[in-house]
Order: sequence, then structure tokens, then C-alpha cells
Amino acid sequence: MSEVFFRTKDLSTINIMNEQDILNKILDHFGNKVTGNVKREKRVELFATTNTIEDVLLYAKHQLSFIHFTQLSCVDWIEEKQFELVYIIWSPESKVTILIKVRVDRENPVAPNIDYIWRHANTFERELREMYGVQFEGLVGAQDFILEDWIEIPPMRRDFDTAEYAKKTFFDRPGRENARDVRETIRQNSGEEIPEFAKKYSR
Amino acid sequence: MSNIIIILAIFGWAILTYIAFRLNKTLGNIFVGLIAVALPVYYFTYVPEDYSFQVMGLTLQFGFTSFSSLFAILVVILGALTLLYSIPYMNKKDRLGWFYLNFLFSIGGMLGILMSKDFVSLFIFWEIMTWSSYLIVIFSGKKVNKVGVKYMVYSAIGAYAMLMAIVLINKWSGTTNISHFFETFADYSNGAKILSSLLLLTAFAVKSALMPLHVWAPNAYTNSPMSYTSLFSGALSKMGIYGMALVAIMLYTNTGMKFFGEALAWLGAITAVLATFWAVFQTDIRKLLAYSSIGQLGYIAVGLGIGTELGVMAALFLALLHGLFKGILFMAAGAIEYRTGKTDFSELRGLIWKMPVTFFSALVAIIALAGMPPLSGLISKWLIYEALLSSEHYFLIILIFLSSTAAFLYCFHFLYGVFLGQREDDIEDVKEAPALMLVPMVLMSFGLLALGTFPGLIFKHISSSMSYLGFNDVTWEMSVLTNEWGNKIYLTHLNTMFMVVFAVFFVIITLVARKKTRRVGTKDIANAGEPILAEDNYHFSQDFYKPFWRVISPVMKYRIETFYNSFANGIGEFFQFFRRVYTGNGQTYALYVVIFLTILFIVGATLI
Amino acid sequence: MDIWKLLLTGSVTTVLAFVVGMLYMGLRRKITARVQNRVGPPIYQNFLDVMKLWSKKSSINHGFMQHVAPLWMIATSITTLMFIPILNNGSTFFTNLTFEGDLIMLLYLMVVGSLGMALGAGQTGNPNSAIGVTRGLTQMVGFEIPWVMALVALMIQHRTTTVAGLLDVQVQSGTWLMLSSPFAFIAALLAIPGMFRYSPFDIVGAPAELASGPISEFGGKYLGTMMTNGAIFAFVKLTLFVDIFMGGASNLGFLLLKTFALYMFPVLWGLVSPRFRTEQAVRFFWGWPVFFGVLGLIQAAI
Amino acid sequence: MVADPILYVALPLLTAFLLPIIGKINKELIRIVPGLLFAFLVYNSIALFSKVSATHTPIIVEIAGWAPPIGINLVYSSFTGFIATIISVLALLVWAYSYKFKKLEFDNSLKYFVLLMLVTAGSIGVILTGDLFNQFVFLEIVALSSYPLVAFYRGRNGAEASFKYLLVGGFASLSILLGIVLIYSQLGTLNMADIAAHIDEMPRNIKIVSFTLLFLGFAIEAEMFPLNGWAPDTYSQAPGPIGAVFAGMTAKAGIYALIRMIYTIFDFSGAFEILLIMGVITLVVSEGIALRQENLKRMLAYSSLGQMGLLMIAFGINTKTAVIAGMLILFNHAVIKSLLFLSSSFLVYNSKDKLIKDAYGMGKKLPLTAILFGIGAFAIVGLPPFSGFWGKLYLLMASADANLLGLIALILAVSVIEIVYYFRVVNGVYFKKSKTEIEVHKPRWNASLAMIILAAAIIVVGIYPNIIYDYLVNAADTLLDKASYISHVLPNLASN
Amino acid sequence: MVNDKESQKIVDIIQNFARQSSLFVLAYGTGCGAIEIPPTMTSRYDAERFGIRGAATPRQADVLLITGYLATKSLKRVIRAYEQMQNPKYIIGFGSCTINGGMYWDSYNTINRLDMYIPVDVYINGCMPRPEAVIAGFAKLQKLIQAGKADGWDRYQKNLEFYRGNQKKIIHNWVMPDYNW
Repeated sequence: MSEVFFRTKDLSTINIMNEQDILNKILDHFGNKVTGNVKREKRVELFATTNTIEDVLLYAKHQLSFIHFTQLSCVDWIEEKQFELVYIIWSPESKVTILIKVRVDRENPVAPNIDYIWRHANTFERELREMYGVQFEGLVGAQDFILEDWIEIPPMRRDFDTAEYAKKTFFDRPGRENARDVRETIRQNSGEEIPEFAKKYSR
Repeated sequence: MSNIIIILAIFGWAILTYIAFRLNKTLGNIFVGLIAVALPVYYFTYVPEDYSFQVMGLTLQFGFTSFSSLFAILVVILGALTLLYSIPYMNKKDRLGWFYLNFLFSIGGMLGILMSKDFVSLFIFWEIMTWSSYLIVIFSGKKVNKVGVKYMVYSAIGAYAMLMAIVLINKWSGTTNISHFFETFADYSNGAKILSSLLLLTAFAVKSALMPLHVWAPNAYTNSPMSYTSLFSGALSKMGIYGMALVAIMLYTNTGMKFFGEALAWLGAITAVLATFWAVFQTDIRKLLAYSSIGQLGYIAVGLGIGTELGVMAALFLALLHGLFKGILFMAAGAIEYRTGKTDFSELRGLIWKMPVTFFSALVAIIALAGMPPLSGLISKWLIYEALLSSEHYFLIILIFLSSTAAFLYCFHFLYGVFLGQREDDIEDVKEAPALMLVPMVLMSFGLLALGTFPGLIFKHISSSMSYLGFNDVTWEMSVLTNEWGNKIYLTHLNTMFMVVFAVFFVIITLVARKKTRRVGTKDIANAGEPILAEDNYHFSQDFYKPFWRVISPVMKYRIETFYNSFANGIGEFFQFFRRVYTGNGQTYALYVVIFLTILFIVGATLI
Repeated sequence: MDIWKLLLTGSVTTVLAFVVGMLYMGLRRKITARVQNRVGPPIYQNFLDVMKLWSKKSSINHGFMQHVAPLWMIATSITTLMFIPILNNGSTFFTNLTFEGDLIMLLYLMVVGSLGMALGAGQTGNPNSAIGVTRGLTQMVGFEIPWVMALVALMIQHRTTTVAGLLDVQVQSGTWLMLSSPFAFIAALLAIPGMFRYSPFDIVGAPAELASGPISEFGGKYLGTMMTNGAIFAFVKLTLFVDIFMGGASNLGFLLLKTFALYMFPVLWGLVSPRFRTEQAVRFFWGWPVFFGVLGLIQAAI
Repeated sequence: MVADPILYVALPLLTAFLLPIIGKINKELIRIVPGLLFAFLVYNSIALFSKVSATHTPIIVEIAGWAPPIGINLVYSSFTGFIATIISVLALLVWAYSYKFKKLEFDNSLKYFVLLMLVTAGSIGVILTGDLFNQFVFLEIVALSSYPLVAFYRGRNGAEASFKYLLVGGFASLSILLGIVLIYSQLGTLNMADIAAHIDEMPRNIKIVSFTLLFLGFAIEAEMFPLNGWAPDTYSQAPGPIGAVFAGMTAKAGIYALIRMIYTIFDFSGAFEILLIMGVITLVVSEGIALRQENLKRMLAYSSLGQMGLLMIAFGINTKTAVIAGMLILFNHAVIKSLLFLSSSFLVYNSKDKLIKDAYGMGKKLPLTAILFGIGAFAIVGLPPFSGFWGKLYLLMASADANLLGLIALILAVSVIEIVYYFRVVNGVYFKKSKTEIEVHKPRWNASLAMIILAAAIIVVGIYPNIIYDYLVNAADTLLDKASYISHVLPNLASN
Repeated sequence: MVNDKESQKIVDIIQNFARQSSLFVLAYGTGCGAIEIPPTMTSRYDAERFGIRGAATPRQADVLLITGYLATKSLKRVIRAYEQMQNPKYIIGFGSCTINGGMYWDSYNTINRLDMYIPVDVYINGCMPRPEAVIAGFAKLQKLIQAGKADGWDRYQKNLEFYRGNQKKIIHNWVMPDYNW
């Protein structure tokens, strides 16, 4: 891994490759550890595992000039009891986007930490940790990122019912149920007229 | 005889105190307390007498003049108070006997300087004062070479300049008597006049930390225990002022050599400005106060340099006053150090809650330092400005004003950085300083308050001492200041007015919504709604005057210290070259002998 | 000095200063609004603000220094006011303590309030306050220099250090000092916006950056006192300037006219200027204003 | 008891030869007898010196009854007596200090004390004698006994230093001897007073050559730059107390010979200027080199050379004040430098390289020694109220009287350099932590007593210098009054 | 001071007049409503003519203007800012999010009814309300103040238990200082 890590190719010498070349190169390099296909123009899809994802990213970054880490997102495949982490990287050379999909177990979601490759991956990882409960090994950063004092299951999981939670936790205002104009309700409740100048601008 | 006895008694008592501390700490403290009480009592009751004796063919003469007794008052009062303050302050430290030995030696040295009527005894006591203060500067055992030796070297440069002047004066006038020198000064040749006065001014300028020779001061003030620094900055540096006043004024009155006065005034003004600027950017309270001291001494030099009646009056008044307020400030710094063990602005905060008495003493001192009414600092500043105005020093007054305006910056930094700001948990167990440390501070604060309205209390002494300097009939009033153009300010009216308005509004603001006025903690601040947690502290202590630094950094980049250091290194390197002469090889030495013989033959044949 | 007379005249002067100062500040808001194509608040709006602040039902402080800081300021302002001649016709009614102090003392008296403010702000524990104070003090180092240069030039030239003396000079010669010493006047005039801390020198209490800086923890009666003080002190500064440079005024009408005309300078300048950073402000003051101050000094020396 | 100048020379020489035999009786006597001898010499000095200072006439002793021009005579005047007193007291103190010196076993102590006595006798002899050749002989005694003292520890370094000393000392002897031969060939006399009386009769060329040769020889002994290359090595390699002996005795003998030659024998006025200039060079170079020394002993040695330069300056100015100053400096140098050598040898007792670093932290372990060293350092840089101050003051006054303003500034500047390196050492001794663990050797009571006496002398003279002032004035008068020297030694000549 | 009831009334009228005609607004600009404040204050609508002007800190402010939805995280800050204001103090809820949650009504992280947590004196509805509506809201508040009915600060003080209970229901880690008046 370190070998790959330190031997960076000079970007200027790289020939601009098409999607198929990229896919072939990756598949050649990793053999049967990685599978993939060209999804459409400028888009390649790869399937990796938690063991190979770091190598794939490093290879793509240093050998194939995919220097831009666009996003790390997560899909909750609750039926398959799995989370799918999607690493999206992009190359300014070939203008190709690669989606690398990694499946982790939903019960014990652990993935390698990649913020040493791209510093800003840290932010995405912390968000996923908080919203999905995916644990990244050795991730540094405060536990409370966006949510404060969260005690329920991570809210972006599909088995979390947010409407029910809102109903339970917050106070619903009566009158919210029908779609009546709020002003009507207020007038009804307080018996107060809408001011003249406000009427002028109301629909 | 009684004159010299006071000094011998102090030296003797110093040794006794040393022995007492070797025996028992409490006994030693009692000895210190005794002399602290006895010193002012004895000084203010004894009848001065002149005394002289012969040593090595030189006549040593002793006796107070009306001028030196003015400074003696300062030395005695400040000495006694700092001694009292030292008892609790130093209590935890070791080698107390050694400390007090040197402490008393330097007090004795100062009094000796003041009662010397001839230059040799002046020099002897000057050196005793110097080395005893040096031994206290290195007392803590930290930075002994960097700070201590530096202090000693600069002191030695000054002292040796004085020594050179003394031997020259001895040659020219046949005696080392001080007043004889000044009386006959007008008869000297021009070269002699310039040389002797320059050398003497250099000597005194070192002790009073005037600009090119100030380099030792900040570190030396910082490195000695604060109880001594009060005396160091308050009284010991005034010895330089004492000598400078003598020289500068005598030069004026005897020869009218205005150039020296002007140069002194300009040096003083530049010192005041630069030292103040440096003080603004210090991060250690002791260093801040040290630079501030240098700046204040610059003001005094300005007053002496312009040499008019108001100017000298201002200088002498400020000299005494500086002793008081800088005494308080260093004592306050010491109290803080004693209770918290910290002196850096980044570590201190919110001590007003724990040390209110210290705070109010320091506040009084700071107001006096900044020259604001209703305290006595205004008077000294007023006198200096009026002196500069009436002697038409257009640009000096601007420099002085720049300096004293910039002084507000560090005044605020000191008060805010130490006493104000957010409280921190680590000061929860801090207590107010011991009573014996507070008493001197509070006493001096009262002194400042009293002088703020009734400066006549001290003008009395100043006018009598100014008659010694050749200013007869100095008019003064108890609480009215008059400048040379007849403009007056009435301090009683000013201060009463201020106090009354203050009191009226104090009553009003305290009574309005009195029941609904709450005092909240310093962590309960408007902070965009974010509550401040226990572990957070939003005290502002880093880059305190960054914008100001950006403005003046082009000037402040050049430091004379760098020049001195490279000069010293250059000397070292230069002699490293000579070290190669001593090769350690016998043959080379034999060769030297032969070469020397040859040269000697040649020289001998031609020269002899 | 008849103490009761002083009490009477002093109170009347203070009330006058308060009312005039408040109205000027109201006018400033009005003028600002008009320039910005707004209607703007009524001219008496500041009285309402002060009244509201004084009628707050609760107020907090963070300690004794914050409690006394506004007092310190207002005591300074009123004391200063007492030493400034309001009219130049020798009217005994507005004399107060005019002949018992001089300009140097006034210079120092006028900064006492800043120190009180600084200490009060410091004790609140709000870092914004302390930052604001450091900026304010730094800026003060800037504008005091040209201001003092102008004053020194006048004082030495006319060999008096009292405001009354300078007034006498102008009354007797019939010429305003701003005409006879134009350079000193320009230097002092350029320093005026700094004294008022109006834009472009308003970084001290910039609301968006520093949450109004030093006063960010002051509310209720404390803020009310400060606004009162601000009004009185504005009057003090304007009157002092008018006395020194514009020949004073023989009756209140002229006084209002002259002070208003003077007040318009920082106000209108401020309306069209963005904000200086602290170091830019200091550099500004040490640039042209100091240059004119030096010219003024040279003129005085010749 | 009898007191006679001849005893100064005779008794130590005699005792030195008898000491091995005495040692057979009782080994302890080897240590005790020299002490008794030195004590007697001190008594002798006091008795003679009080007599001389009471009568203001020198005591002249004619050896073996021959009258001075032919026979050898000893002149015990206020001037020579003063130096002799200092040397004898110093000898006593050095004996007290090295009594029970740890490294002195029986054999060693025998050698040590014999050599010490020879050095003492030689030094005093150089000072007292009135005969040029006799002076040469005494100088040789001093030199020959110094060589083994330098190599006393039998190390490689000691031998090397000793050899260097021997080499340069050989030049000195040769050159002095040549000078004497030249003078004798012209005037046919070796008595100083006689030479001085008849110096006009010498041809100018030969006068210059002989003067040059004598000057060179004595200057080597007086450690003048650049002839002092041997000195730092010998000072640093010799045992601790021997440094004091060199500084206090042999160097004094050398400078005395030089002074006597310039003041009395020859009549060159330019000689004073040469002495002055060489003194200045010696002072500046030595002190400058001492500034960055890392070896404590060598630092002290260079400082000592600087003091010798100061002495040369003082005597080179050639006024009464200057001579008084010179005498004071001579006294100070003897006392203070001895104190420094004695105390510093305890500070670095067990250190191999005698580095300043090795003395760090000794302030706690050896409080008495450290404070004595500190007093010495304070005194030698000329801080009042220690005795060094008066010497410096008088020297400056003399320079001022001679209108040498630049010299004043130079001396003071060098004093600043002195402050730097001495205070660094003192600070280090007290406040720095030693990096290497060095076993501390505490001074015994006898050594402490010797050092305390020296320190007490420094302080007493510093506080109340009047106690030696009158003697100094007498000594200066005596030295400057060449005619009376001649007339006292040769009463017949004056009547001719 | 004045104990007489009648004169107290007169004083109240004067004081209320001063209060209603000088409103220092602390705008809590979390939501999209913050963008409506600049037009309100500047030359098009010029709220300053009614004596409404911005305040920099809660200490100086009279009115807390909450412009839009409040996440649970920002609710804490709102409560803190409100508690730091000096009595009497008023709250204007701005936009439908503060009334009933608006479009975030079912979000797991935004509150629905602001008046359950702090006492709201005036709501301005709309998503977003235009500046006219804002000024109408202020006019309403001024009327309430003059009538002495804008007593939200008093309600909060008296029903502190209720409000605290609701607040603590969603803010589990309660680190704020006590509300002490």
C-alpha cells in the first residue's frame, strides 16, 4: 500500500483515457478483488469490499489521477441488512466519475477510515457516523456533529420513523391537520381582522 | 558623625539579619521588621551633621543636602515599606538571610550615595548599591548570565564612566568634592566641560535606564523578586535621576550649555516613547511594568533636560510619585505572583474577585501612572507639559503626549489582563494577599490620593531642594498649580466636582431598579446565545494590541540590543584571533622571544 | 465661588448639554435616514430610547467596575463641561468653573471616561468588549496626536493654556483661530471624526463584528447612562472645538449654529465612508492630519 | 630574636638542604619545619619592615664584609621590604594551605616543600639583592625550582608545560647573562648602584644592547606579552597552591627585576614608554583571551597575565601616584589572585580538565570555598569595598595625572571584560547544575584558614586602606629616589 | 419611590409609551426569514421611523425576533439569548415554522410550536411574511405594549416550570445557567 501511496505519477504524462480503459486498468490491477462496469458515458461503477477500498482509492488517486473526492454517501438496504457506502471520485484529466460501492453489515457497520487520503473525507465520515451509525476505524472528531444530545437510533436509518418521533417529541399545533389558510385560523381563533395594508399584498 | 552612623548601622544590621536568619527564620523576620520600622523613625528624628575623613589621601565627606534629603525621603519610605512587604512575600523562599543582607546593603548604598559630598564616596556607595542589587537580580538563580551579567556589565559601563569622570575631575580641580566641582565648573576648558559632563551623564543614565543604555532594565526588573523590584524601580533607579539632576542643572546654571539639556530631553522623550511602545506589547506583567518604568524615567529626564523651574519641579515630583505608584504596581504584581505563581497574561484572569484590595491599590496606581484626575499623576504630567509649552518645545511635547497616550494601552492591558476578564476555576482557591503585603500598598495608595488634591505636601520639600539646585523662590500652593503664563488649575475644585458628580450618579444608578439589579458571573455573557461551558474561557489575552503592532512594527523592528549583542560577539571573536597566538607549542614561544628581541633592538635603536 | 450658584448654573448647563446633545444625535439619525432615502425616526427618538432604557425593569452587571463604569464616564463628561466656557461674552451664568482649569487638564480629564469604560467593559468578561476597548485605545493614540499638535500650536502661539484665554484672543482680534491658524484647524478637524467614533472610525463598536464592542454587556439603566453621557460629551467636544477654533459664541443661538455646523462634518463624512480597520485608522491619523499638525506647529513657531 | 635581611635568603636555603635529613628524624617534621621557617620569615619581615618604615632609611647588608661595589649586598628598603613582606606572608599561607594536602605523600611533600622554600628564597633574594649577577643567580634558583613544581604531577601535560617553561626560561637566562656580561665588560662592576652611578660612561650602542637583553630576560620572567606563552600552561598544570606561588612570588620577582632595571640601573626615559605600551598590550590581549576560556585554571592564568600588564602600566607611567598604584596592584594581585587560585583548586579539585563547567553547582557543596572565590572575583574586578578598587582608582588617577585619557578608557573597558568572565564563573558556581558527577573534596581547616586570612585581608584593606597607605607612599618615594638609593648603597661615592 | 397606585399608572403609561416607541430588535436569523429583515430596515420599508432599530447583543435588546424554523440545537441558543435580555422583553415569532413547524412539521430535528418553549408575544404568519407583514407585527406589538398586555416576560417568569419542562424534554444535556429573575 505504501508503495502505491508514495509513487505518484506525473499527471502531465498520462494519456487521457476513456471509461473503458480506466475500468480495465483497475480490474487488471486488482484482479478478482474488484468488479465493475461502465454505467454510462463518463461514469464507472465499481464494487469493492472494506478490505480493498483503500487500495482502490489510492490507486485511483495516484495512478489514474482521480484526485478529487466528491462525496461519501450511504444507502440503507434494510431488506438486505446492509449499508452501501458510495465513494464518489472524479478525475480532472479524463472527466470521469467513479462510484465505488462498498457493502457493510447493517448490524455491525464498520468501514476503514480514509481521511488520510483526502482530509475532507473526515467531514463525510463524521456525518455518516452520526446519521447512520456507520463506524469508521480510528476516526477522529467530536461525537456531536450536527445533532446535539441525540439519544434515539441514528435518524437517517430507514427504520427510524421521523413523523412519529416529531409527534412524540414536539408539540403539534391544533389546526395543522387541514390545509386551511393559516390566516383564517388565526382570525377564527382571535377574532382579529387582517390589517388593510396587509390585505393589499395578500394573494 | 550621626550621618555615617545611619549607614554603618544599616550595614551592620544587614549582617546581623543574615546571622539571625541562619539561626532562625522567625528571628530574622523580626530583625527585618525592626529595621523597617526603625529606619523611618530614625531618619525623621535625627539631626544631620557633616562628617569627613581621609582615606588613601582622599577626603571623603558626608552629609545630606537639601536636595539629596528629598530623595532620601523616598528611599527611606519605600525601603521600609518594601522590607515590610518582603516579610510575607519572601517567606516561602530559601536563602533569606542572603536576600535581606543584599536588600539592606542596597538601601544603605542608596542612602550613602545621597549623603556623599564627594565623588569617591559616591562611587563607593554606588558600586555597593550596584553589586548588592546585582546579587538580588540573580537571587532566583534563573537567567543568571543572560540577565545578571548583562545588568552588571551595563552598570559597570556606567560606573566606570563615572570613575573616569572622577579621576579627571580630581586631576582638574584637585579635589573630588561635588559642590567644589560644580562651583569651579565654569572655569574648565570646553573639552573638559563636555567630557566630564558626558561621562557623568552616561553614568547616571545607565541607572535611570535612558534610551541607548536601557537594555539591562527590563530583564533585571523582571528577574529580581518583586518586593525588591518595587525598590529597584521606585528608588534605586532614582539614584540615576539624582545624579542626572545635579549634573544637568548645574551645567545649566553654571555654564548655560543648553545643548546638553536639549539632548537629554530628546533622549528622555525617545526613551519614553519607545519604552512605552514596548510596554504595550509585553506578555508578562513584570516586563510590562519594567518597560513602563523606563518610560516614566524618560519623562523625568525630559523634565530635567529642559531645565526650567517648572520642568525640574515636574521631574522631581514625578520622581517621587513614580516611586510610589510603581512601588504599588510591582507590589501588586508580586502579590499576584505570590498567590497564583503566574505572571503571564495568558495565564492570569479575573483576579478582581479574589484580590479586591490589590486591585484597588493597582487601580489607584494605574490612574496615577496614566496621569488622570483626580489623582496625583495629573499634576506631574501637567507640570511637564506646561514646562515644555512655556519653554516652546514643540515636538518634544508631541512625543511626550504620544508616549502618555500610548501608556493608556498598557495601563488597560495590565488591569484587564490580570484583574478583569472571565473568571477561571483555577483561581477559585486564590486568596487575597496577606495583610502585611496589603498594608504598604494601601498606605501608598492613600499617599497618592492625598497628593492628588494636595500636592503642596510634597512641593514644600521640592521647593527647598530646588533652592539647592539654584532655583530660588519657587512658588507653590497647597492645591493650586500655576504655569509660567499665569494660568492656574484648582485641584480642589476639579476633584471635588468629579467626586460629587460621581457620588450623585452613583446614588441614582444604584437606587434605580435596585431590587431588580442582579450581579451575574463573568461567564454569563452575551455570546450569540452560546452558553460558556465550565472548561471554556473566553478571556482575551493573545495578540492584545495586534493592530497597533501592525502600525508601528516598521519602527520597532530595529532594536539596539541586536547591535550591542553583535558588538559583544565581535569582541569575543576578535580575541579568539589572539588566542591563536598561544599555540601551546614551545618552539613558537621561542620564536616569539626571538622576534620580540629583534623588534626591541630596532625600537630601542631608534626610540631610546 | 458660590457653591449654590455653581449648583444652579451647573445643572442648567448640564441639562442644556444633554438636550442639545440628544437633539444633535437625533438629527444625525434623521439626516442619515434622509441621505439613505428613508424617512427616519423622529428627531426626539433618542429621548425615547433613553427613557426606555431607564425604565427597564431589570438590569444586570458583572461586578462593581461595570456598575461604576457609566458613572465614571458621566462624571467625567459633566466635570469637563464645567470647565468649558459655553459663551464668550463673559456671561456669568455659564461660567461655572471655566477659570479654574486649563486645556492640558481638559485633555486628560476627557480620557478618564474612556478608562472607566474600559474597566467596566473589561469586567464583563465578554471578549468582544475587551477587543473593542483595545481598538478604541489604539485609535485614540491615533487621533490624539494631530489634535494635540493643533492645540500645542495655538497654546504656544498665544501664550496661554486656558480655553478662556484662547477665546479672549479671538474676541479681541476679531478673527477666528481657524482662519488665523488654518493648518492647526485642519489637523484638529480631521481628528474630530475619530473623537466621535463615527464612520469611518467606528470599528470600536462595530455591531456586526464585535457585537457593539465595549458596550455589549451594558443594558438597561447602564446603557441609558451611557447614552446620556454620549449626548453630554458630544456637546462638550463640539463646544470646546468651537471655543478654540471658531471664536466661541456670544449667545446660545450662535452656539447652536456653530456647533451644528461643526457636527455636520463628522456626520456627513461618516455617511459616505466605509469602515477603516484599526491600523488603517491610525495610519490615516498619522498621515495627513499629522502633516497639517506639523505645518501648524511650524506656523506657530514662525 | 634576631631579624636580618640575610636570613631571608640564608635560612630557607639552609633548611631546604637540611630538610631531607630532618625528615629522617620524624616524617611529620617535613611538614612542620617549613612552616616554622615561613613563620620566622614573616616575623623577620614585620620586624625589619617596622624598623625601615620608622627610620625611612634602607637597611643595607654587606655579605661577607665586602663593601658594596665589590661585594654582594642586600638592600632592604621600604620598597623591597614591602614586596618581601608580601611574599613571605604569602609563603606562610601557601604552606598552611598545603599542609596536609591530600596528594602530598611523604616523598612528594618533601620535594614540594623544598621547592617551595627555594622559590621563596629565590624570589625574596631577587628583590633584596643589590647585585646584578646575584639577581641573575636568584632568578635561576626561582626558575630551576619552578620547573619541577610545574611538572609536579608527573603527567604528560605537566612535563610539556614544564619543558616550555624551561625552553623560554633558558632564553631568559641566556639573555640576562649576556646583558650582564656586556655591562661588566664596560663598567667592570656588577653592583646595581655602582652601575647606575656610572651608566653614563657606557657607550650608547652597548647600553642599548645590554638594556635590550636584560629587558628581554626580565620581561620573560615578568610574563610580558608575547613572551608569556609558557605562563598559562604552567599555571594550569601546576598544583593549585603553586599557581598562587607563581602569581604571588615568581611573577613579582620578574616584575621587580624589570622595574629595578628601568628605574634605577638605566637612565632611558623611553624605557618607561616601552613598559607602558607592552603593559597595555599584555593587559588587553590577556583579558580578551580570558573572555572565552573554558578552562578555569587557564582563565585565572590569563587574568593573572592581565594583572601583570596592569602592573607594567602602573610602573610605566612613572609618577609617584602611579608607583603607589603599582604597589597597590602588586599587593592586590598577590592577595586576590592567590585567593582565587587557592579556592578554585578546590572547586575543580577532582576534575580532570579543570573546566569551568566542572565547578558548576559547587556553591551548594562547598559553600565556604565558593563564597571566598566570589569575594576574590568581586575584588579583582575592582568593586568597592574590596581592596581591588583602590588599586584601580589609583592607577586611573595616575593615568589622569599623566594625561592618558585613552589609557583610562582602555583599563575600564578591560575591567568590563573582566566582569563578564569572572561573574559568569561565579554565577555558574552558584546557580548552574553540574552535568557530570564529580566527587567533592572539602578543604580542611588549615586550607580554609589560609583562604579566610586572604579574604579578610582583601576586605580589611578594602574598607580601611589607610593601614597600608603610608607604607605605600614610603615605598614609592624610595623607588623613585634613585640618588638616595645610590648614596645609601655607596656612601663613599656620594662623598667623592 | 412611587407607591401611589394612580401615579404609578401615569408612570406606567409614560414608561410604556417609551417602551413601545423604542424597540431594539435582536434578530435571530436562523431560517430563511432573515432575508426579510434587511428590506424591512432599509429604505424601502424603513422600520426605523417607528423607533425600531437593531441591537447588537441581547443585553441591549427589547425584542427577540425569531425568523423561521428552530432546530433543537438552535433552540438552546434562543433560550439563552432570551434569558439574557432585560425585562421587559418581547418575542416575535416570524413565519409559519415558528407557529406550527411549517414545512418541517414532521422533521425529527425542528420544533413545531415556539410558544411551548418561550413566551411569544406576537406571531407573524406567512412563509415568508413580507416586510409589510413584519411591520404590521411590530405595530401589533406596540399596541400590546402600550396597553400593557405584552407580558410574555412575566409569563415566562411565572410559568418557568412549564417552559423549563418543555425545554428539557428536547435538550437533554442541560448546561445553561439558572434563570434568576
